Amino acid sequence: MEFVLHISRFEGPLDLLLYLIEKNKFNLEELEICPIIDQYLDYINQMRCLNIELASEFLDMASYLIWLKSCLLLPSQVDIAQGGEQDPIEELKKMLATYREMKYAAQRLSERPLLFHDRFPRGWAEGDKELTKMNIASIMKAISSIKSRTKHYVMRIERARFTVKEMMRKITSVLKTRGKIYLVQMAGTDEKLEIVTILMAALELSRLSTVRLIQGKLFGEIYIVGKDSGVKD
Amino acid sequence: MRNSEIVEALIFSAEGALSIKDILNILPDASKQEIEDIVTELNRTYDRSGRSFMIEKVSNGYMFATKKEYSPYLRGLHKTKRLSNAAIEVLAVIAYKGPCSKQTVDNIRGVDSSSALRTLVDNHLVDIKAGRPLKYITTKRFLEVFGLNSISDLPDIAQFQEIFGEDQNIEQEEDLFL
Amino acid sequence: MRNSEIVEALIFSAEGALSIKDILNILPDASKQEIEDIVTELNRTYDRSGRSFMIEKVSNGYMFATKKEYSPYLRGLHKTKRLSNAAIEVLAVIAYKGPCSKQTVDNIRGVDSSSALRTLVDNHLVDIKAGRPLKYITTKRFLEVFGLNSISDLPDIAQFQEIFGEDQNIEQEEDLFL
Repeated sequence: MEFVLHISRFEGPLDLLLYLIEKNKFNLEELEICPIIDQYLDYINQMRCLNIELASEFLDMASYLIWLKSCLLLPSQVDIAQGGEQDPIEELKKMLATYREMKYAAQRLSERPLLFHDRFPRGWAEGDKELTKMNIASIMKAISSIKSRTKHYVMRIERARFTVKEMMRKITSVLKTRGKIYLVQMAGTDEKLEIVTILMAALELSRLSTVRLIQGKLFGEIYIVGKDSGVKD
Repeated sequence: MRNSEIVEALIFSAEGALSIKDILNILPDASKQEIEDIVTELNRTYDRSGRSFMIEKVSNGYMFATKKEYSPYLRGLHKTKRLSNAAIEVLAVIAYKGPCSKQTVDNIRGVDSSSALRTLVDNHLVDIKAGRPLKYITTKRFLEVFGLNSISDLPDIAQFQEIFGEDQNIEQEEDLFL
Repeated sequence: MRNSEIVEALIFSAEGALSIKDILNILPDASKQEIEDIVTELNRTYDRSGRSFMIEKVSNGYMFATKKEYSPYLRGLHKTKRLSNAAIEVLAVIAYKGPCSKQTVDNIRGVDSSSALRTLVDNHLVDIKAGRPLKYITTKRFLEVFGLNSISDLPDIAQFQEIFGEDQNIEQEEDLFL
Protein backbone atom coordinates (compact mmCIF):
# COMPACT_ATOMS: atom_id res chain seq x y z
CA MET A 1 0.00 0.00 0.00
CA GLU A 2 2.94 2.31 0.00
CA PHE A 3 1.84 3.52 -3.44
CA VAL A 4 -1.28 5.01 -2.02
CA LEU A 5 -0.22 8.55 -1.62
CA HIS A 6 -2.36 11.52 -2.20
CA ILE A 7 -2.38 12.41 -5.85
CA SER A 8 -2.39 16.08 -4.84
CA ARG A 9 1.18 15.49 -3.76
CA PHE A 10 2.12 15.43 -7.42
CA GLU A 11 1.94 18.39 -9.72
CA GLY A 12 1.37 16.16 -12.72
CA PRO A 13 2.34 12.90 -14.41
CA LEU A 14 5.95 14.00 -14.87
CA ASP A 15 6.21 14.72 -11.17
CA LEU A 16 4.84 11.28 -10.37
CA LEU A 17 7.26 9.63 -12.81
CA LEU A 18 10.19 11.49 -11.24
CA TYR A 19 9.05 10.33 -7.83
CA LEU A 20 8.95 6.71 -9.00
CA ILE A 21 12.38 7.00 -10.62
CA GLU A 22 13.88 8.41 -7.41
CA LYS A 23 12.11 5.83 -5.30
CA ASN A 24 13.68 3.06 -7.39
CA LYS A 25 17.01 4.85 -7.16
CA PHE A 26 17.15 4.82 -10.93
CA ASN A 27 19.33 7.20 -12.83
CA LEU A 28 17.50 9.20 -15.46
CA GLU A 29 20.19 8.44 -18.00
CA GLU A 30 20.28 4.67 -17.63
CA LEU A 31 16.60 4.48 -16.92
CA GLU A 32 14.92 1.09 -16.95
CA ILE A 33 11.67 2.25 -18.40
CA CYS A 34 9.52 -0.89 -18.01
CA PRO A 35 9.40 -1.12 -14.21
CA ILE A 36 8.63 2.59 -14.07
CA ILE A 37 5.79 2.21 -16.55
CA ASP A 38 4.37 -0.70 -14.52
CA GLN A 39 4.57 1.21 -11.27
CA TYR A 40 2.99 4.27 -12.82
CA LEU A 41 0.09 2.21 -14.18
CA ASP A 42 -0.29 0.45 -10.82
CA TYR A 43 -0.45 3.75 -9.09
CA ILE A 44 -3.05 5.13 -11.49
CA ASN A 45 -5.13 1.96 -11.14
CA GLN A 46 -5.10 2.17 -7.39
CA MET A 47 -6.17 5.77 -7.55
CA ARG A 48 -9.04 4.82 -9.80
CA CYS A 49 -10.07 1.93 -7.53
CA LEU A 50 -10.24 4.39 -4.67
CA ASN A 51 -12.44 6.60 -6.83
CA ILE A 52 -9.95 9.41 -6.64
CA GLU A 53 -10.51 11.88 -9.39
CA LEU A 54 -7.43 12.10 -11.55
CA ALA A 55 -6.54 15.04 -13.72
CA SER A 56 -6.82 14.02 -17.36
CA GLU A 57 -3.08 14.50 -17.79
CA PHE A 58 -2.39 11.49 -15.55
CA LEU A 59 -4.61 9.32 -17.74
CA ASP A 60 -3.14 10.70 -20.95
CA MET A 61 0.30 9.76 -19.69
CA ALA A 62 -0.98 6.31 -18.69
CA SER A 63 -2.24 5.57 -22.18
CA TYR A 64 0.97 6.92 -23.67
CA LEU A 65 3.03 4.66 -21.41
CA ILE A 66 0.90 1.64 -22.31
CA TRP A 67 1.61 2.36 -25.96
CA LEU A 68 5.29 2.85 -25.22
CA LYS A 69 5.47 -0.44 -23.35
CA SER A 70 3.74 -2.31 -26.15
CA CYS A 71 6.34 -0.89 -28.54
CA LEU A 72 9.13 -2.10 -26.28
CA LEU A 73 7.66 -5.58 -26.00
CA LEU A 74 7.15 -5.92 -29.73
CA PRO A 75 10.37 -4.56 -31.12
CA SER A 76 10.24 -6.55 -34.32
CA GLN A 77 6.82 -5.27 -35.32
CA VAL A 78 7.04 -1.69 -34.28
CA ASP A 79 10.36 -0.03 -34.52
CA ILE A 80 10.00 2.86 -32.15
CA ALA A 81 13.15 4.57 -33.22
CA GLN A 82 12.89 4.47 -36.94
CA GLY A 83 15.73 6.20 -38.69
CA GLY A 84 15.72 9.91 -38.17
CA GLU A 85 12.62 9.91 -36.00
CA GLN A 86 12.82 10.89 -32.38
CA ASP A 87 13.09 7.96 -30.00
CA PRO A 88 10.04 8.29 -27.70
CA ILE A 89 11.98 7.01 -24.70
CA GLU A 90 14.66 9.62 -25.26
CA GLU A 91 11.96 12.22 -25.66
CA LEU A 92 10.32 11.18 -22.42
CA LYS A 93 13.68 11.32 -20.65
CA LYS A 94 14.31 14.78 -22.01
CA MET A 95 10.93 15.94 -20.80
CA LEU A 96 11.65 14.47 -17.39
CA ALA A 97 15.08 16.10 -17.27
CA THR A 98 13.67 19.52 -18.21
CA TYR A 99 10.84 19.19 -15.75
CA ARG A 100 13.23 18.14 -13.01
CA GLU A 101 15.35 21.22 -13.68
CA MET A 102 12.32 23.46 -13.40
CA LYS A 103 11.07 21.69 -10.30
CA TYR A 104 14.43 22.24 -8.71
CA ALA A 105 14.50 25.86 -9.86
CA ALA A 106 11.07 26.30 -8.28
CA GLN A 107 12.33 24.85 -5.00
CA ARG A 108 15.28 27.22 -5.01
CA LEU A 109 12.94 30.09 -5.78
CA SER A 110 10.64 29.26 -2.91
CA GLU A 111 13.58 29.13 -0.50
CA ARG A 112 14.30 32.80 -1.15
CA PRO A 113 13.17 35.26 1.52
CA LEU A 114 9.86 36.45 0.16
CA LEU A 115 8.49 39.95 0.25
CA PHE A 116 5.35 40.08 2.44
CA HIS A 117 6.45 36.88 4.17
CA ASP A 118 10.04 37.28 5.28
CA ARG A 119 10.71 40.87 4.25
CA PHE A 120 8.16 43.63 4.29
CA PRO A 121 8.31 46.76 2.18
CA ARG A 122 7.40 50.15 3.48
CA GLY A 123 3.64 50.17 3.92
CA TRP A 124 1.43 52.55 2.03
CA ALA A 125 -2.10 53.61 2.73
CA GLU A 126 -4.40 52.25 0.02
CA GLY A 127 -4.98 55.72 -1.43
CA ASP A 128 -1.28 56.49 -1.77
CA LYS A 129 -0.50 53.54 -3.94
CA GLU A 130 1.04 54.23 -7.27
CA LEU A 131 0.27 53.14 -10.77
CA THR A 132 3.37 50.96 -10.86
CA LYS A 133 1.40 47.77 -11.03
CA MET A 134 -0.40 48.71 -14.20
CA ASN A 135 0.35 46.37 -17.03
CA ILE A 136 -1.21 44.72 -20.05
CA ALA A 137 -2.63 41.99 -17.86
CA SER A 138 -4.65 44.54 -15.88
CA ILE A 139 -6.18 45.81 -19.13
CA MET A 140 -7.04 42.25 -20.15
CA LYS A 141 -8.48 41.53 -16.74
CA ALA A 142 -10.66 44.63 -16.99
CA ILE A 143 -12.01 43.51 -20.36
CA SER A 144 -12.81 40.04 -19.07
CA SER A 145 -14.51 41.46 -16.03
CA ILE A 146 -16.74 43.56 -18.31
CA LYS A 147 -17.45 40.43 -20.31
CA SER A 148 -18.38 38.33 -17.32
CA ARG A 149 -20.70 41.08 -16.12
CA THR A 150 -22.43 41.33 -19.49
CA LYS A 151 -22.55 37.60 -20.12
CA HIS A 152 -25.53 37.73 -22.44
CA TYR A 153 -23.20 38.99 -25.12
CA VAL A 154 -20.75 36.16 -24.85
CA MET A 155 -22.87 33.13 -24.11
CA ARG A 156 -24.89 33.05 -27.30
CA ILE A 157 -23.14 30.13 -28.96
CA GLU A 158 -23.29 27.97 -25.88
CA ARG A 159 -26.96 28.64 -25.35
CA ALA A 160 -27.68 27.74 -28.92
CA ARG A 161 -26.24 24.29 -28.28
CA PHE A 162 -28.34 23.21 -25.30
CA THR A 163 -31.40 25.29 -24.62
CA VAL A 164 -34.08 24.28 -22.19
CA LYS A 165 -36.78 25.21 -24.69
CA GLU A 166 -35.32 23.05 -27.41
CA MET A 167 -34.84 20.16 -25.01
CA MET A 168 -38.51 20.47 -23.95
CA ARG A 169 -39.54 20.23 -27.59
CA LYS A 170 -37.26 17.22 -28.08
CA ILE A 171 -38.66 15.41 -25.03
CA THR A 172 -42.25 16.09 -26.09
CA SER A 173 -41.68 14.77 -29.58
CA VAL A 174 -39.95 11.59 -28.34
CA LEU A 175 -42.80 11.02 -25.90
CA LYS A 176 -45.22 11.02 -28.83
CA THR A 177 -43.69 7.78 -30.12
CA ARG A 178 -42.66 6.14 -26.85
CA GLY A 179 -44.47 5.65 -23.56
CA LYS A 180 -41.53 6.45 -21.31
CA ILE A 181 -37.97 7.69 -21.58
CA TYR A 182 -35.18 7.57 -19.03
CA LEU A 183 -33.69 11.02 -18.59
CA VAL A 184 -30.20 9.79 -19.43
CA GLN A 185 -31.44 8.46 -22.77
CA MET A 186 -32.09 12.00 -23.91
CA ALA A 187 -28.41 12.88 -23.71
CA GLY A 188 -26.51 12.86 -26.96
CA THR A 189 -23.19 13.70 -25.33
CA ASP A 190 -21.80 13.23 -21.85
CA GLU A 191 -21.50 16.94 -21.27
CA LYS A 192 -22.61 18.09 -17.87
CA LEU A 193 -24.34 21.07 -19.41
CA GLU A 194 -26.55 18.83 -21.53
CA ILE A 195 -27.57 16.68 -18.56
CA VAL A 196 -28.44 19.82 -16.62
CA THR A 197 -30.46 21.11 -19.57
CA ILE A 198 -32.37 17.82 -19.79
CA LEU A 199 -33.19 17.90 -16.10
CA MET A 200 -34.33 21.51 -16.29
CA ALA A 201 -36.46 20.81 -19.36
CA ALA A 202 -38.06 17.80 -17.63
CA LEU A 203 -38.79 19.84 -14.51
CA GLU A 204 -40.28 22.63 -16.59
CA LEU A 205 -42.51 20.17 -18.53
CA SER A 206 -43.62 18.65 -15.24
CA ARG A 207 -44.41 22.08 -13.86
CA LEU A 208 -46.56 22.71 -16.93
CA SER A 209 -48.23 19.33 -16.22
CA THR A 210 -47.29 18.05 -19.67
CA VAL A 211 -45.29 15.11 -18.29
CA ARG A 212 -44.76 13.23 -15.06
CA LEU A 213 -41.35 12.45 -13.64
CA ILE A 214 -41.03 9.10 -11.92
CA GLN A 215 -38.27 7.68 -9.78
CA GLY A 216 -38.92 4.07 -8.74
CA LYS A 217 -36.66 4.04 -5.69
CA LEU A 218 -34.21 6.25 -3.86
CA PHE A 219 -31.35 7.13 -6.23
CA GLY A 220 -33.09 5.11 -8.93
CA GLU A 221 -33.14 6.22 -12.53
CA ILE A 222 -35.61 8.96 -13.30
CA TYR A 223 -37.90 8.53 -16.27
CA ILE A 224 -40.48 10.69 -17.97
CA VAL A 225 -43.95 9.65 -19.03
CA GLY A 226 -46.63 11.63 -20.85
CA LYS A 227 -49.31 13.13 -18.63
CA ASP A 228 -52.01 10.88 -20.03
CA SER A 229 -50.03 7.68 -20.18
CA GLY A 230 -51.29 4.75 -18.16
CA VAL A 231 -48.00 4.27 -16.28
CA LYS A 232 -48.52 4.21 -12.52
CA ASP A 233 -46.30 6.12 -10.10
CA MET B 1 15.44 41.60 19.95
CA ARG B 2 14.46 44.89 21.51
CA ASN B 3 10.88 46.17 21.51
CA SER B 4 11.99 49.42 19.93
CA GLU B 5 13.23 47.54 16.85
CA ILE B 6 9.98 45.62 16.57
CA VAL B 7 7.90 48.78 16.98
CA GLU B 8 9.95 50.47 14.27
CA ALA B 9 9.47 47.50 11.90
CA LEU B 10 5.74 47.42 12.61
CA ILE B 11 5.18 51.12 11.92
CA PHE B 12 7.45 50.94 8.88
CA SER B 13 5.55 48.10 7.24
CA ALA B 14 1.99 49.05 8.22
CA GLU B 15 -0.37 50.16 5.49
CA GLY B 16 -1.39 53.59 6.66
CA ALA B 17 -1.25 54.72 10.27
CA LEU B 18 -0.72 52.07 12.96
CA SER B 19 -2.53 52.53 16.27
CA ILE B 20 -0.99 51.85 19.67
CA LYS B 21 -3.70 49.24 20.13
CA ASP B 22 -2.47 47.34 17.03
CA ILE B 23 1.07 47.49 18.37
CA LEU B 24 -0.02 46.19 21.78
CA ASN B 25 -1.77 43.27 20.07
CA ILE B 26 1.59 42.13 18.82
CA LEU B 27 3.62 43.13 21.87
CA PRO B 28 1.13 42.30 24.65
CA ASP B 29 3.70 42.75 27.42
CA ALA B 30 4.42 46.37 26.50
CA SER B 31 2.45 49.32 27.87
CA LYS B 32 0.96 52.30 26.06
CA GLN B 33 3.52 54.53 27.77
CA GLU B 34 6.36 52.31 26.67
CA ILE B 35 5.27 52.52 23.01
CA GLU B 36 5.05 56.31 23.21
CA ASP B 37 8.51 56.48 24.76
CA ILE B 38 9.89 54.18 22.08
CA VAL B 39 8.55 56.40 19.30
CA THR B 40 9.94 59.54 20.94
CA GLU B 41 13.30 57.86 21.33
CA LEU B 42 13.29 56.58 17.73
CA ASN B 43 12.59 60.06 16.42
CA ARG B 44 15.40 61.45 18.56
CA THR B 45 17.76 58.84 17.07
CA TYR B 46 16.65 59.69 13.52
CA ASP B 47 17.26 63.39 14.16
CA ARG B 48 20.65 62.82 15.68
CA SER B 49 21.82 60.56 12.87
CA GLY B 50 20.51 62.85 10.13
CA ARG B 51 17.75 60.58 8.81
CA SER B 52 15.48 62.15 6.23
CA PHE B 53 12.37 60.51 7.67
CA MET B 54 10.59 60.41 11.01
CA ILE B 55 7.59 58.86 12.67
CA GLU B 56 4.59 61.19 12.73
CA LYS B 57 1.74 60.96 15.16
CA VAL B 58 -1.49 61.29 13.22
CA SER B 59 -5.03 61.10 14.55
CA ASN B 60 -5.27 57.33 14.49
CA GLY B 61 -1.71 56.26 15.16
CA TYR B 62 1.84 56.42 13.93
CA MET B 63 3.25 56.51 10.44
CA PHE B 64 6.55 57.16 8.75
CA ALA B 65 6.95 60.24 6.57
CA THR B 66 9.87 61.95 4.93
CA LYS B 67 10.72 65.34 6.40
CA LYS B 68 9.26 68.41 4.73
CA GLU B 69 12.58 69.85 3.57
CA TYR B 70 13.06 67.02 1.06
CA SER B 71 9.76 67.57 -0.70
CA PRO B 72 11.21 69.64 -3.58
CA TYR B 73 13.24 66.56 -4.59
CA LEU B 74 10.44 64.10 -4.02
CA ARG B 75 8.12 65.93 -6.38
CA GLY B 76 10.39 64.77 -9.17
CA LEU B 77 9.27 61.19 -8.52
CA HIS B 78 6.06 61.59 -10.58
CA LYS B 79 3.65 59.67 -8.50
CA THR B 80 0.53 58.67 -10.32
CA LYS B 81 -2.25 57.44 -8.12
CA ARG B 82 -3.56 53.97 -8.46
CA LEU B 83 -6.67 53.60 -10.58
CA SER B 84 -9.96 52.11 -9.47
CA ASN B 85 -11.22 48.98 -11.20
CA ALA B 86 -13.88 51.09 -12.93
CA ALA B 87 -11.21 53.44 -14.28
CA ILE B 88 -9.14 50.51 -15.60
CA GLU B 89 -12.23 49.12 -17.29
CA VAL B 90 -12.94 52.43 -19.01
CA LEU B 91 -9.29 52.68 -19.98
CA ALA B 92 -9.42 49.18 -21.43
CA VAL B 93 -12.51 49.98 -23.49
CA ILE B 94 -10.98 53.18 -24.84
CA ALA B 95 -7.70 51.40 -25.58
CA TYR B 96 -9.51 48.78 -27.67
CA LYS B 97 -12.39 50.79 -29.10
CA GLY B 98 -11.05 54.34 -29.11
CA PRO B 99 -11.49 56.95 -30.26
CA CYS B 100 -15.01 56.50 -28.96
CA SER B 101 -17.75 58.47 -27.28
CA LYS B 102 -18.81 58.26 -23.66
CA GLN B 103 -22.03 56.67 -24.90
CA THR B 104 -20.07 53.78 -26.43
CA VAL B 105 -18.10 53.26 -23.22
CA ASP B 106 -21.30 53.30 -21.15
CA ASN B 107 -23.02 50.84 -23.47
CA ILE B 108 -20.18 48.38 -23.37
CA ARG B 109 -19.77 48.54 -19.60
CA GLY B 110 -23.48 48.68 -18.88
CA VAL B 111 -22.93 51.45 -16.33
CA ASP B 112 -22.25 55.18 -16.34
CA SER B 113 -18.56 56.01 -16.70
CA SER B 114 -18.47 59.76 -16.04
CA SER B 115 -16.39 59.76 -12.90
CA ALA B 116 -13.93 57.13 -14.13
CA LEU B 117 -13.47 59.10 -17.38
CA ARG B 118 -12.78 62.21 -15.37
CA THR B 119 -10.07 60.42 -13.32
CA LEU B 120 -8.43 59.16 -16.49
CA VAL B 121 -8.39 62.59 -18.08
CA ASP B 122 -7.00 64.09 -14.84
CA ASN B 123 -4.22 61.48 -14.86
CA HIS B 124 -3.43 62.25 -18.51
CA LEU B 125 -4.13 58.66 -19.49
CA VAL B 126 -7.02 59.65 -21.73
CA ASP B 127 -7.43 62.71 -23.91
CA ILE B 128 -10.50 64.31 -25.46
CA LYS B 129 -10.98 64.84 -29.19
CA ALA B 130 -13.30 67.62 -30.27
CA GLY B 131 -16.43 66.67 -32.19
CA ARG B 132 -20.06 65.76 -31.68
CA PRO B 133 -20.12 63.70 -29.61
CA LEU B 134 -16.74 64.16 -27.95
CA LYS B 135 -14.40 61.25 -28.50
CA TYR B 136 -11.97 59.77 -26.00
CA ILE B 137 -8.54 58.39 -26.91
CA THR B 138 -5.61 57.01 -24.95
CA THR B 139 -2.51 59.18 -24.65
CA LYS B 140 1.21 58.75 -24.99
CA ARG B 141 1.36 58.71 -21.19
CA PHE B 142 -0.94 55.68 -21.28
CA LEU B 143 1.56 53.85 -23.48
CA GLU B 144 4.40 54.79 -21.11
CA VAL B 145 2.61 53.70 -17.96
CA PHE B 146 1.58 50.38 -19.47
CA GLY B 147 4.94 49.82 -21.13
CA LEU B 148 3.60 49.66 -24.69
CA ASN B 149 5.29 50.90 -27.84
CA SER B 150 2.02 51.47 -29.59
CA ILE B 151 -1.62 50.68 -29.15
CA SER B 152 -1.25 47.79 -31.59
CA ASP B 153 0.91 46.04 -28.95
CA LEU B 154 -2.28 45.16 -27.08
CA PRO B 155 -3.15 41.48 -27.45
CA ASP B 156 -6.08 40.32 -29.51
CA ILE B 157 -9.19 40.03 -27.36
CA ALA B 158 -9.98 36.56 -28.71
CA GLN B 159 -6.78 35.31 -27.03
CA PHE B 160 -7.89 36.33 -23.54
CA GLN B 161 -9.67 33.12 -22.71
CA GLU B 162 -6.33 31.34 -22.51
CA ILE B 163 -6.23 32.41 -18.90
CA PHE B 164 -9.17 34.72 -18.36
CA GLY B 165 -11.84 32.31 -19.61
CA GLU B 166 -14.20 32.35 -16.63
CA ASP B 167 -15.56 28.97 -17.56
CA GLN B 168 -14.17 26.54 -20.07
CA ASN B 169 -17.68 25.88 -21.36
CA ILE B 170 -18.35 29.41 -22.40
CA GLU B 171 -17.20 30.05 -25.90
CA GLN B 172 -16.10 33.57 -26.18
CA GLU B 173 -15.79 33.86 -29.91
CA GLU B 174 -19.09 35.62 -30.17
CA ASP B 175 -18.21 38.78 -28.40
CA LEU B 176 -18.96 42.35 -28.06
CA PHE B 177 -15.66 43.59 -29.31
CA LEU B 178 -15.59 41.99 -32.73
CA MET C 1 21.52 69.25 2.31
CA ARG C 2 23.69 66.25 1.57
CA ASN C 3 23.09 63.94 -1.37
CA SER C 4 22.96 60.95 0.95
CA GLU C 5 19.94 62.43 2.75
CA ILE C 6 18.18 63.11 -0.54
CA VAL C 7 18.91 59.62 -1.85
CA GLU C 8 17.58 58.13 1.38
CA ALA C 9 14.43 60.28 1.17
CA LEU C 10 13.86 59.31 -2.48
CA ILE C 11 14.18 55.58 -1.91
CA PHE C 12 12.11 55.87 1.24
CA SER C 13 9.24 57.62 -0.48
CA ALA C 14 9.11 55.48 -3.62
CA GLU C 15 6.68 52.59 -3.79
CA GLY C 16 8.60 49.56 -4.99
CA ALA C 17 12.16 49.65 -6.24
CA LEU C 18 13.52 53.02 -7.39
CA SER C 19 15.93 52.72 -10.29
CA ILE C 20 19.34 54.40 -10.27
CA LYS C 21 18.21 56.14 -13.44
CA ASP C 22 15.30 57.76 -11.60
CA ILE C 23 17.65 58.90 -8.84
CA LEU C 24 20.08 60.39 -11.35
CA ASN C 25 17.20 62.26 -13.01
CA ILE C 26 16.65 64.08 -9.76
CA LEU C 27 20.32 64.43 -8.81
CA PRO C 28 21.88 64.99 -12.25
CA ASP C 29 25.27 65.94 -10.82
CA ALA C 30 25.71 62.64 -9.01
CA SER C 31 27.25 59.55 -10.61
CA LYS C 32 26.07 55.96 -10.57
CA GLN C 33 29.07 55.06 -8.43
CA GLU C 34 28.25 57.80 -5.95
CA ILE C 35 24.69 56.53 -5.56
CA GLU C 36 25.96 53.00 -4.97
CA ASP C 37 28.44 54.24 -2.37
CA ILE C 38 25.75 56.26 -0.64
CA VAL C 39 23.49 53.22 -0.37
CA THR C 40 26.32 51.05 0.98
CA GLU C 41 27.12 53.70 3.56
CA LEU C 42 23.46 54.14 4.55
CA ASN C 43 23.07 50.40 5.10
CA ARG C 44 26.19 50.41 7.24
CA THR C 45 24.71 53.21 9.35
CA TYR C 46 21.40 51.35 9.73
CA ASP C 47 23.22 48.25 10.87
CA ARG C 48 25.30 50.13 13.39
CA SER C 49 22.29 51.98 14.85
CA GLY C 50 20.10 48.88 15.06
CA ARG C 51 17.51 49.80 12.41
CA SER C 52 15.03 47.06 11.61
CA PHE C 53 15.06 47.84 7.89
CA MET C 54 17.64 48.25 5.17
CA ILE C 55 17.95 49.23 1.53
CA GLU C 56 17.87 46.20 -0.77
CA LYS C 57 19.29 46.14 -4.26
CA VAL C 58 16.43 44.71 -6.30
CA SER C 59 15.03 45.04 -9.77
CA ASN C 60 17.93 47.22 -10.97
CA GLY C 61 17.21 49.69 -8.23
CA TYR C 62 16.81 50.20 -4.52
CA MET C 63 13.99 49.45 -2.14
CA PHE C 64 13.57 49.67 1.63
CA ALA C 65 12.45 46.48 3.34
CA THR C 66 12.48 45.11 6.86
CA LYS C 67 15.15 42.62 7.87
CA LYS C 68 14.20 38.97 7.94
CA GLU C 69 14.45 38.52 11.71
CA TYR C 70 11.40 40.72 12.33
CA SER C 71 9.09 38.69 10.13
CA PRO C 72 7.54 36.63 12.98
CA TYR C 73 6.20 39.88 14.47
CA LEU C 74 5.24 41.45 11.17
CA ARG C 75 3.27 38.43 10.05
CA GLY C 76 0.89 39.23 12.88
CA LEU C 77 0.12 42.52 11.19
CA HIS C 78 -0.09 41.45 7.55
CA LYS C 79 -2.00 38.86 5.67
CA THR C 80 0.74 36.82 4.10
CA LYS C 81 -0.01 34.83 1.03
CA ARG C 82 1.99 31.88 -0.09
CA LEU C 83 2.07 30.75 -3.65
CA SER C 84 1.09 27.17 -4.42
CA ASN C 85 3.77 24.76 -5.63
CA ALA C 86 2.12 24.83 -9.03
CA ALA C 87 2.35 28.62 -9.19
CA ILE C 88 6.02 28.59 -8.19
CA GLU C 89 6.75 25.96 -10.82
CA VAL C 90 5.09 28.06 -13.49
CA LEU C 91 6.98 31.09 -12.24
CA ALA C 92 10.28 29.19 -12.46
CA VAL C 93 9.52 28.11 -16.02
CA ILE C 94 8.67 31.68 -17.06
CA ALA C 95 11.71 33.09 -15.24
CA TYR C 96 14.08 30.63 -16.96
CA LYS C 97 12.41 30.09 -20.33
CA GLY C 98 10.40 33.28 -20.70
CA PRO C 99 9.06 35.07 -22.55
CA CYS C 100 7.20 31.90 -23.41
CA SER C 101 3.72 30.79 -24.36
CA LYS C 102 1.26 28.94 -22.16
CA GLN C 103 1.80 25.94 -24.42
CA THR C 104 5.51 25.89 -23.57
CA VAL C 105 4.75 26.07 -19.85
CA ASP C 106 2.15 23.30 -20.14
CA ASN C 107 4.53 21.10 -22.13
CA ILE C 108 7.37 21.46 -19.67
CA ARG C 109 5.16 20.77 -16.65
CA GLY C 110 3.07 18.09 -18.34
CA VAL C 111 -0.13 19.64 -16.99
CA ASP C 112 -2.42 22.52 -17.76
CA SER C 113 -1.20 25.71 -16.08
CA SER C 114 -4.15 28.05 -16.65
CA SER C 115 -5.12 28.55 -13.07
CA ALA C 116 -1.57 28.96 -11.78
CA LEU C 117 -0.88 31.45 -14.58
CA ARG C 118 -3.98 33.37 -13.64
CA THR C 119 -2.86 33.56 -9.99
CA LEU C 120 0.55 34.86 -11.05
CA VAL C 121 -0.99 37.47 -13.33
CA ASP C 122 -3.43 38.51 -10.61
CA ASN C 123 -0.53 38.94 -8.22
CA HIS C 124 1.43 41.03 -10.75
CA LEU C 125 4.29 38.55 -10.78
CA VAL C 126 3.77 37.75 -14.44
CA ASP C 127 2.68 39.98 -17.30
CA ILE C 128 1.48 39.26 -20.79
CA LYS C 129 3.15 40.24 -24.04
CA ALA C 130 1.01 40.55 -27.12
CA GLY C 131 1.68 38.18 -29.99
CA ARG C 132 0.48 34.90 -31.44
CA PRO C 133 0.53 33.02 -29.17
CA LEU C 134 0.55 35.33 -26.14
CA LYS C 135 3.84 35.29 -24.26
CA TYR C 136 4.32 35.41 -20.52
CA ILE C 137 7.14 37.26 -18.79
CA THR C 138 8.14 37.93 -15.21
CA THR C 139 7.67 41.49 -13.93
CA LYS C 140 9.60 44.04 -11.90
CA ARG C 141 7.32 42.99 -9.07
CA PHE C 142 8.65 39.44 -9.36
CA LEU C 143 12.19 40.72 -8.83
CA GLU C 144 11.07 42.78 -5.83
CA VAL C 145 9.16 39.92 -4.23
CA PHE C 146 11.98 37.42 -4.64
CA GLY C 147 14.71 39.95 -3.83
CA LEU C 148 16.50 39.66 -7.16
CA ASN C 149 18.37 42.44 -8.88
CA SER C 150 17.74 40.93 -12.29
CA ILE C 151 16.70 37.65 -13.88
CA SER C 152 20.36 36.84 -14.42
CA ASP C 153 20.76 36.65 -10.62
CA LEU C 154 18.92 33.35 -10.71
CA PRO C 155 21.17 30.32 -10.32
CA ASP C 156 22.37 28.85 -13.60
CA ILE C 157 20.50 25.76 -14.79
CA ALA C 158 23.86 24.17 -15.60
CA GLN C 159 24.55 24.20 -11.85
CA PHE C 160 21.44 22.12 -11.23
CA GLN C 161 22.71 19.39 -13.49
CA GLU C 162 25.81 19.01 -11.37
CA ILE C 163 23.56 18.52 -8.39
CA PHE C 164 21.66 15.76 -10.13
CA GLY C 165 25.03 14.18 -10.85
CA GLU C 166 24.21 13.09 -14.35
CA ASP C 167 22.95 14.52 -17.62
CA GLN C 168 26.51 15.57 -18.31
CA ASN C 169 26.04 15.15 -21.97
CA ILE C 170 22.59 14.26 -23.11
CA GLU C 171 23.49 14.48 -26.79
CA GLN C 172 26.15 11.81 -26.48
CA GLU C 173 24.03 9.43 -24.46
CA GLU C 174 21.29 9.64 -27.01
CA ASP C 175 23.39 7.84 -29.61
CA LEU C 176 23.41 4.71 -27.48
CA PHE C 177 19.71 4.29 -27.93
CA LEU C 178 19.54 4.75 -31.66
